[in-house]
This record gives sequence, C-alpha cells and structure tokens, in this order.
Amino acid sequence: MMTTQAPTLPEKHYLNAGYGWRSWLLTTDHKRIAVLYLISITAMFALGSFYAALVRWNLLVPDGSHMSAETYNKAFTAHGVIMVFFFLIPSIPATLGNFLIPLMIGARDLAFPRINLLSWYIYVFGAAITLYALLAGGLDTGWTFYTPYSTVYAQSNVVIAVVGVFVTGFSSILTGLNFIVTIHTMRAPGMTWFRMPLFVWAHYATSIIQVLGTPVVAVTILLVALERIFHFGFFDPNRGGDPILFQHLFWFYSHPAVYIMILPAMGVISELITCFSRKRIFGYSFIAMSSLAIAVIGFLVWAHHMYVSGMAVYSAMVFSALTYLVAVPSAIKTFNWTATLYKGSVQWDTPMIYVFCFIGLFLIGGLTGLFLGNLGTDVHLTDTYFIVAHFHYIMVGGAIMGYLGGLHFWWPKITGRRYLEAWGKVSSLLIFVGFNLTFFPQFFLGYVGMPRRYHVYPEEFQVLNVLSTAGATILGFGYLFPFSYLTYSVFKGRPAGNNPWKAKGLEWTTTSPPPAHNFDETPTVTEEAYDYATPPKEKSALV
Amino acid sequence: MSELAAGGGQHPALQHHFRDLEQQKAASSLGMWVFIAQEILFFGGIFMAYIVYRIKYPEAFVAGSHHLSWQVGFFNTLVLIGSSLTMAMAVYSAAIGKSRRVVGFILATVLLGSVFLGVKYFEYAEKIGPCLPGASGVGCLVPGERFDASALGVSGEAAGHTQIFYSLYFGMTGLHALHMIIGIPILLVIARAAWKERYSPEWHTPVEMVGLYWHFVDIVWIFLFPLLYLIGAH
Amino acid sequence: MPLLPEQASSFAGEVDALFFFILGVSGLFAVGIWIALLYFGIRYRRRSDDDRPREIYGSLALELTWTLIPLAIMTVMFVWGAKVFFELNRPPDDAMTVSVVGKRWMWKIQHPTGHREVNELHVPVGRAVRLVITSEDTIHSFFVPAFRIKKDAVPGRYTMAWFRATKVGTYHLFCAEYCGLEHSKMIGWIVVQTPEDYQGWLAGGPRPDSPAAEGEQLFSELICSTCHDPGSSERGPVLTGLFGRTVALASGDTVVADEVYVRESILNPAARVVAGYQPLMPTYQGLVSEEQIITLIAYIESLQVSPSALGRQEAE
Amino acid sequence: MSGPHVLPVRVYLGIFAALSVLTAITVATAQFDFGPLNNLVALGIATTKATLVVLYFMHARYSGKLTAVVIATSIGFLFILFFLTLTDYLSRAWAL
Repeated sequence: MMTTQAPTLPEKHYLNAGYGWRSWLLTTDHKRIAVLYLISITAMFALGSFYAALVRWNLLVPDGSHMSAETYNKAFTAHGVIMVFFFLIPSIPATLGNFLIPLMIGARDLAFPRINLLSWYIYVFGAAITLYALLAGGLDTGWTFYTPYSTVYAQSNVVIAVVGVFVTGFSSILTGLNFIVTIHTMRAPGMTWFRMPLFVWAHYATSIIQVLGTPVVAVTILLVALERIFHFGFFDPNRGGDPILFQHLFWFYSHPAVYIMILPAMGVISELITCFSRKRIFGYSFIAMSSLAIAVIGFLVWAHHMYVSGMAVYSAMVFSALTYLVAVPSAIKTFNWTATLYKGSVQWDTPMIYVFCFIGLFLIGGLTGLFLGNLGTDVHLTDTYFIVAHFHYIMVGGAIMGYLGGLHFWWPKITGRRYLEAWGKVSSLLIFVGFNLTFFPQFFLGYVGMPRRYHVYPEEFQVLNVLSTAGATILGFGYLFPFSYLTYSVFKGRPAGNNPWKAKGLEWTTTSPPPAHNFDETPTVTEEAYDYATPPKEKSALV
Repeated sequence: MSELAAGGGQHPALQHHFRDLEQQKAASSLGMWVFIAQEILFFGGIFMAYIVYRIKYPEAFVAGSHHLSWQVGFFNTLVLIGSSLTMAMAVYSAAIGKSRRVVGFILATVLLGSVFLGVKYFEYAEKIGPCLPGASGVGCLVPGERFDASALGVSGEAAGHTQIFYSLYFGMTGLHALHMIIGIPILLVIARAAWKERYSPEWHTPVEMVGLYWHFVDIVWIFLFPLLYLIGAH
Repeated sequence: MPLLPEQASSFAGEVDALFFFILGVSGLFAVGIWIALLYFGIRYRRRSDDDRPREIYGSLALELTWTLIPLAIMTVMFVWGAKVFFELNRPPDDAMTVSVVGKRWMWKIQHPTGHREVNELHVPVGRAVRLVITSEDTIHSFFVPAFRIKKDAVPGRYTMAWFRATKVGTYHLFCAEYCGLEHSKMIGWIVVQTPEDYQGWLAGGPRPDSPAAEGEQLFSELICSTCHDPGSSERGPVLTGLFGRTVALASGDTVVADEVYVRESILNPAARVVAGYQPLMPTYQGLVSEEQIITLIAYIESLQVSPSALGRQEAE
Repeated sequence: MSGPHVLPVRVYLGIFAALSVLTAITVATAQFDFGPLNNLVALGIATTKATLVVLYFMHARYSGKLTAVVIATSIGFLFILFFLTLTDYLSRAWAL
C-alpha cells in the first residue's frame, strides 16, 4: 500500500449530499438509485433463499412428510418467481450497472434520471403485488406459468402474480432503455465504442435483450390473465387454443432472460480479471462482439426448452443447431479470460477469488448446456434435476459469483470504505464449497431420472438429495458472511481512498464515494481500455 | 460546478447532466424510438397468436371477420389517419413556433381519438351487450359460456374456433384502445404546456415524442384493420 | 444409490454413448481450462507492487482456433444428436400401438388387445411398442428413465413416442411436466416380461372386449352407420379398408387416413372433407371422450376386411 | 428528429391523402376473392401505409442512421419470433 498518510473520506460526496427520506426516495442521482436497488434486491434475495431452504428441507425425505404437496409446490414456485424476476434479472444491471455506467463513460448521470427512479418504483410496486400473491394464498404454477394448468386448473393467485410480474417487467425495460440511450449519446469526448470498458459493452447487450425480450413475455402472461378472467381461448385446448404456442411465446423471452442474468456478470469478470492481473484484456474486440453475439443469437434458440413438448422434429433440429451456435461466444469469452491471466501479475484478493469461482463454475454450467441443446440427450434430461443443476451452475455459480465479485471490487467506490479482506476470502471459499455440494449431486440425480418439482420421490434418490440439502445449508450460511461484513464495513470500515485497487477506468478517477455530480469537468479520454502499463491518473488534489 | 454556471444563458429546459440541447434532444428521440421498438415486440406477441390461429382455423377467421362490419372499421381507420395528420401538424406548428396552433391541432387529435374510441365503444357494446347477465345471450360474442356463434353462419368445430377469433379481436383491439386511452391524457398535458408557451422552435421535444407515440398507435391500427376486418372476400 | 440409470431399451446404449461423448469432450476442455486458470493464477501471482506485465492485445490466430475447433466438435455433437432424435421419433412399422391418456395424476393405458391398465404398462421384451399419448386436462409428460424416452402428453392432440424394451424387469414411469398438486404421485411402472409371461398376463387378466368390438358398439350407438355403412344412404365415405389409405380431399390435396385424421374428422368433420362428399357430418366434440375415440379408431382400423368377417377374427 | 428540419405542409397533406387512398384500395380489393393473393395485397398495402407514416409523419427519414437501426432491429426481432415459431407449426405435418 502507498506509504502516504491513510486515505480519508472526501467531505462532500453523493451519500452526504442530502439526508432524510426525501433525499433518498425522491433522488434522481443514479448512484442513490443503485443503492436503493441494492437494498431491495438483497431483501428479495433473502426471501427467495428462504423458499429455497423450504424446498431443500422438504427434499430431505422421500415421502414428503415435512410439508404438504401444496406447500411444496407454492415454495418452489415462490423461489423461482422471486429469484428470477426480483433478484437475478435486476441484480447487476440495477445496482452496479446503475452506479457505474455513467461514471465509466464520463457522464454526469443516466440519460433519463427520473425514468431511472420510476423504474425503481415500478420494481417495488411490482414486488409488492407479487409478494401479496405469493404470501396471501401463494402461487403453485411454477415460475413458468405453463398453460393449460395456469389458465384452467390452477386454484392459486395466478392473476395477481401475473399482474405483479407484468408490472416488474417494465422496470427491466426502462432500465434497459435508459442504458442504451446513455451509452449511445452521453459518452465523454474520446470515449469511443472500442475504448469503453467491457462492463459497459455487456450492459449494452443486456439492455437490448431487456428492451426487445421483456415485452413479449409481458403480453404472454397478460393473455394468461385474460384467459383466466374472461375465459378467452388462447391457450385452452377445449376452445381450440394451443398450449404449445404459450411455450413458444414464453421461452422467446425466458431464454434470452438467462442471458440478461449472465451477461452483466461477464462484464464484471472482464473488469476484475484485468485489474487483478494488471494486464490488458486479451482480445478486447472479440469479447465485446461476443456480448452482442450472445444477445442476438440468444433470441434464436428458445425452443430447446421444448424438444419433447410435441413440437415438430425438423423445427427442433433448427433450434438445436442454433443452440450450438450460441455456445461459441461464451467459449470465446472463457478462453479470452484465461488468456488474460497469462504473464500477468495476479493478486488473489476476494474479487479475484470470485473471478476464479465464476470462470470455473460457469464452465460447468455452460458445458452442461451442450447436453441440453443436444436433441438426443435432451429427451432424457429435460425436466429432470440435470436441468436444475445446469441453470443453477449458470445463475448461482456464474451470475451470483460475478455479482459478489463486482460488489466487493466496487464496494470502496460505492461506500468509500474497505471491507475486511480476510472475511472476504473465507466466505468466498465457503460459498464455493457449499454451492458445489448443493448442485453437483443434482447432475447425477438428473441423469438417473429424478424429475423436477417432485414433492415426493423414490427412495433410491434420497442420498443424493440429502447431500444437496447439506450443501444448501452451507451455501445459505456462507451467504450470511458477505451480508454481515459488508454491512459492518459501511459503518466501521476504514476509508478506502480513491483507487484502492489501482484500477483503470474513469470511475476510479473520482473520489470514493464519488461527488453527487460525478465529474467537475467532463473528462476527455485518451487511453485505450485497460491500459495498465501506464499507472492510473490520481484524482487531482485541487478540487 | 464551474463549467455549468458559465453555460451562458443556457435554455431553461436543458437538464443538468446534458452537455447541450442537441445531446438532450438526441437522447430523447433515441429513447422514444427504443420505447417504440419495445412496443413493436409487445404487439408482436399477440400478432404471433393471430398468425398461428389464422393458419390453424382459416374458416373460423373468415366467419368471424365477416361478422365484423368493415364499413365501421374503414371509417375508424380514416378517423385515426386523420388524427395522425393533425398530430403531425401539431409537431409542425411547434417547429415553427405557433403555440396556439399546436394546442388546436392537439385538441383535434384528441377529438379524433375520442371519436375512434366512441366508435369502438359501440362496436364492443353490440358484441358484449347480449352477454351481460340478464341479457338474452343471443348475439353474445364474448368468448366463454354465453358465446353465441349462431349468427356467424358456421357450425360444429369451426363455431368453437370463432371464439379464438373473438378472443384475438377483443385482445388486439383492446390493447390498441388501451394505448389510445393512455395517449389522450398525455396529449392534453402537452396541450396545456403548449398553451403556456413552453415550447419554441429550438425546443419542442415533448410534442415530437408524443407525436411518435401517437403515430405508432396509428400504425398498429393500420395493420389491425385489414387483419381483423377484411379476411377473405366480403 | 444408483449413479447411472439402467439400460433397458434399444435407445439407452446410444443415448448413453452420446452422453459420455459430450461428457468426455466437455470434461477435456473444462479440466484444461481449470488447469490453465490455476497455473497462470499461481505461476504469475503478483510478486511486487510495481510488476509491469507485458502488453498483450490478443491474437487472431488463437481466437480463430478456439472458435472453429469448438464449432467443429459441436457440429459432430449436433449431427449425432439429430440422428438419435430421428430414431426416437420414427417407430418401426411392426410396432404394437399402446394408447396412453394422462389424466390428473394417473396414467390410463390401453393395449391393442383392449386390456386397460392404470399407472402400469406390461410389455413383452424385444417388441417395439408405439405409444400414442394424449391428456385429458393439463400437460403431462410420459417419462421412462430406463428407456431414455420422454414425451409430453398434450391435451387436444396426439403425440407419439416408441421404445423397444431389451431387458426384462420393472422400470420407473414418471410424469415429467408439472401438472398440479399430485404431480409427484403420477408415477408408475413399466413391467417388461418374457413373451410367455406376457401372454400369461394377457390371458390371466379379465377378458375385456377388444377395443374394436367396443368401437363397433359405440359406432352403432352413435348411429354413424346411417351414413357410413356400405349400402346406407352413403352420405358419408364408406370406412371399410379406409384406415392407412391415402384419401383425396375436397380441397384437392390428399391425406393419409391415420389416427390423427380420423380423430380430427370425428371432432372437426368440416376441416378436411373427403372429395365428392358434402360437409354434413355434425361434430362429436364433447360427446365422446378420448378413450371412446380410441375405440372408434380401433374399430375403423379393424375394418380392413368386410364387416361380416370381423366375427371370425374375433374368435381366434 | 433534427430540430430545424421542417417539412412543408403539403407533404403532410399529400401523405394523408395517400394513406386514405390506400385504405380505400385495401377495402376495395377485399371485396373480391383472389385466394391467397388477398393476404399479400392487404399486408402489402398496410406495410406501405406504415412506411409512409414512419418516414414522413415520424420524420424517420430525416432522423439519421441510429433511428433506422432501432427500427430495423425491432422489426428484425419481430420476424425472428414469427418465422422461427412458424418453422414449428408449418413442419409438424411433414413425414419423418
């Protein structure tokens, strides 16, 4: 560490720019909105984890004696709905994206600050409606709302939940819209597209998916609600409707949605891996373009969720071929990250541990996707625990590891204070172990044929389920650590100084925490991205 | 904050985080177009349902469409195209600084929009009326138990499938009408601001933005009219 | 605690081979990258604060190699997968047809001989069995892990799967598409027997009417004969020898009269009218259940020979 | 959406007239049965009308490349939804 006197907090910054409820609930400062999102999605993550615990608790025993089938069905549905719509989709874009994109491209704020606040209120309003549906009576259709169960046979709060998710969808659309316009029109002079941080590229690609994908699922679940209220016949086979059409429209969004969840984490990894190996990213343009490629090709592959649904064989072959195509950009990214480490100067701080966790686990998640995109093996594997393991390796092993890594990396910039490095290392390893113990056994459960969403299951699957529940306990316990020491650091953490990691990027040229208006003068960018050869410019001591 | 203060009499509408008015207008315009892109996909979902079911049940769609009066649809289309014209004239008037005309044209647009919704109301009333409790149920075209396909001149399974056509009819025209119901109050807000001389040739972005939205709603109807009202020879 | 499912059908071997091929290739790449990650991470760990690593921008050659090679390998995976998928969806002609109707939380199965079973399916080993699957309410999914087959039961239409059991034994049958409260209880067994045991089982069970006989009874009850019997007013096409034949339609194109066409003509007669006939037939939607339709189809299928000879075939 | 660019009024009136005429044509052609041609004509006219509205009423013609890219992308993704879903529905009847 530098030998100069210990860093101190700047006297004026966005956190003390105003106090009291009004300064927070009516703010249009993208940094404060990011903090509001951080608090609300952490709460939703806690609730989603509670339901996950319920599911794992039930699966300890094969006879389902721990809870009724109805409670179990409502628990896995709530776990799915909360985690997908209220944690994973907003997680990185709404917190780190909101906070960092203006800073990274040298802008004072997002293009539409009021719409940014509106998107948070829409998120909270949608969450309130959905939580009412989940808590007062519950929803038992699964987060996928498959018809005709959701439209004709379900006796739970389908319409209320649909309205909640429909409303929340617009929060995601507005965030995406805000990012696209900001990245296009508000880059600082000199910040050309190919000098932008890859974090911004990843969010640009994510925003395209958010804007173009979310409305399709919005109208689809709206049709489900219309069918339940007015008995329209869209998906009801007795009236000529086609349940498979619902699956097409639903997965048209819901597959690109998994790229909404993983692309921002990839952006975080590109930032972290360069800083902690103090080296330029390997193949910048390839990683940037692969983000866009994932966003576009991601829209062509949705029916690999439907190979056994009774769709046409030839059509399934088209989707299988395209699914293999979408695997290529992810492979390119992984190879490029690994190549970035070559001849670098790797520092194993907590964020870097999360980077290694991300790449290692995302590799398993991505490669198991090859089994599921494959027509032959998917017939056996779809709707089994192999699928559950696959998407948890991508979402928890990938997106959440990336989210935690980014949170730790930019924590000094967001709060101005340092967290305790030792606790960071311990908890990241604990989370790594807990995660693998939870989900690796599920690959075997899947291949042996245990179907998804089963309240009771044959005895021979019990041992693997007990292993998985044990892992879930460790994972749950592991997540408490970052929650506690990060919160602790907000109040008691040592001031971190403007650039504790000596990272490149415009956000590190501001004070920690940054001033309310980000930059006194709009910076002009002269360097290429990740130019770690030249030391980072210290914030000029004048202003 | 030094750079801002020296902005030299910058435009009152310029928001603090933009460099200049040009950047702000470019951002607003791109934002609106991206919003319209999202709306295209939103309607795209229900148009997908229309395409699939029209392929599966052609004769039910022909029967259902014949029962719709294309004359009313034709009149409504002209009304909506007219409202698009008045909207474009409103934007034109804002661009040449005639605030009074902006208010006039926007009110004309609102009027034509209301006429359209009024016609829609009567079309719906004619189909929904018989379905209400206590009503005879003859001629009820709302899909559900009381759906009465006798007037459609088609029997058996196809009669059941006309329920799909009317589900799509109410779904698509309902979504479209909802977009107009949301558009009209926004138009009135812009009209009030124009009445207070807020807009000038340099800055009349809100008028342009609501114009883009209104034209998009008109385009949706331009596709809805032939697809719902004019299927097969009338 | 089994880690690998039994291989009890003709597909199982090939699906497993495909699975282990993908596993092998993915494992190779994964381990390779893990080792590279850890090796680079440790070998080039930060030794002093002012390390200045060399500027490496990237290399087109490397990018191409790790794009084209994975693409080539994945093409092999895709082609092999497509081949297996084709086989899964194309039953041999000699397969015996078993109808499966999913109804919330039970599987109702009917053999060609008319035997009915709930949540159980007895099949002779080595015999190709073609499953014609439908559902009476929500979507279900007929999943037999040991045979590596799975097919959704979609209400309102037939879907098809087939298997050829290769090992005697009892194997799990699961419902793999969430269908409500008792989704996890909608399970059962596939009992694969030697041909002798199977015949014994067939004989042992209560002697049911053959579906064709049931269909014939229903055919007369619903007075279909007034239009369709030879020598009647012949307002409807004569059904003798119809099943499996290519029928010319009024609209000009032709269709093979298989289960799907017959079922559709019962529920939606006006959809594809036979050439030379008027669409007079009323719909039977809601008048006949899925099982009754299956028996009608079985009866029409049995009309290969003139109806009078039907009695003799019954007696054998 | 460049500010100073203002179209003369007659352009708007001309476009309005064109739209009305095209609507009349679409209604007229719907009276006769050209078989599948009816659909093509109806969609063709509707697309022409939509393009006129986008280019002139919405000033897309004078709004630069980015607006064109946004419009093209959204229509492109719409076609992805339509055509890839139809690959399923249209190929269901094909024999294996």
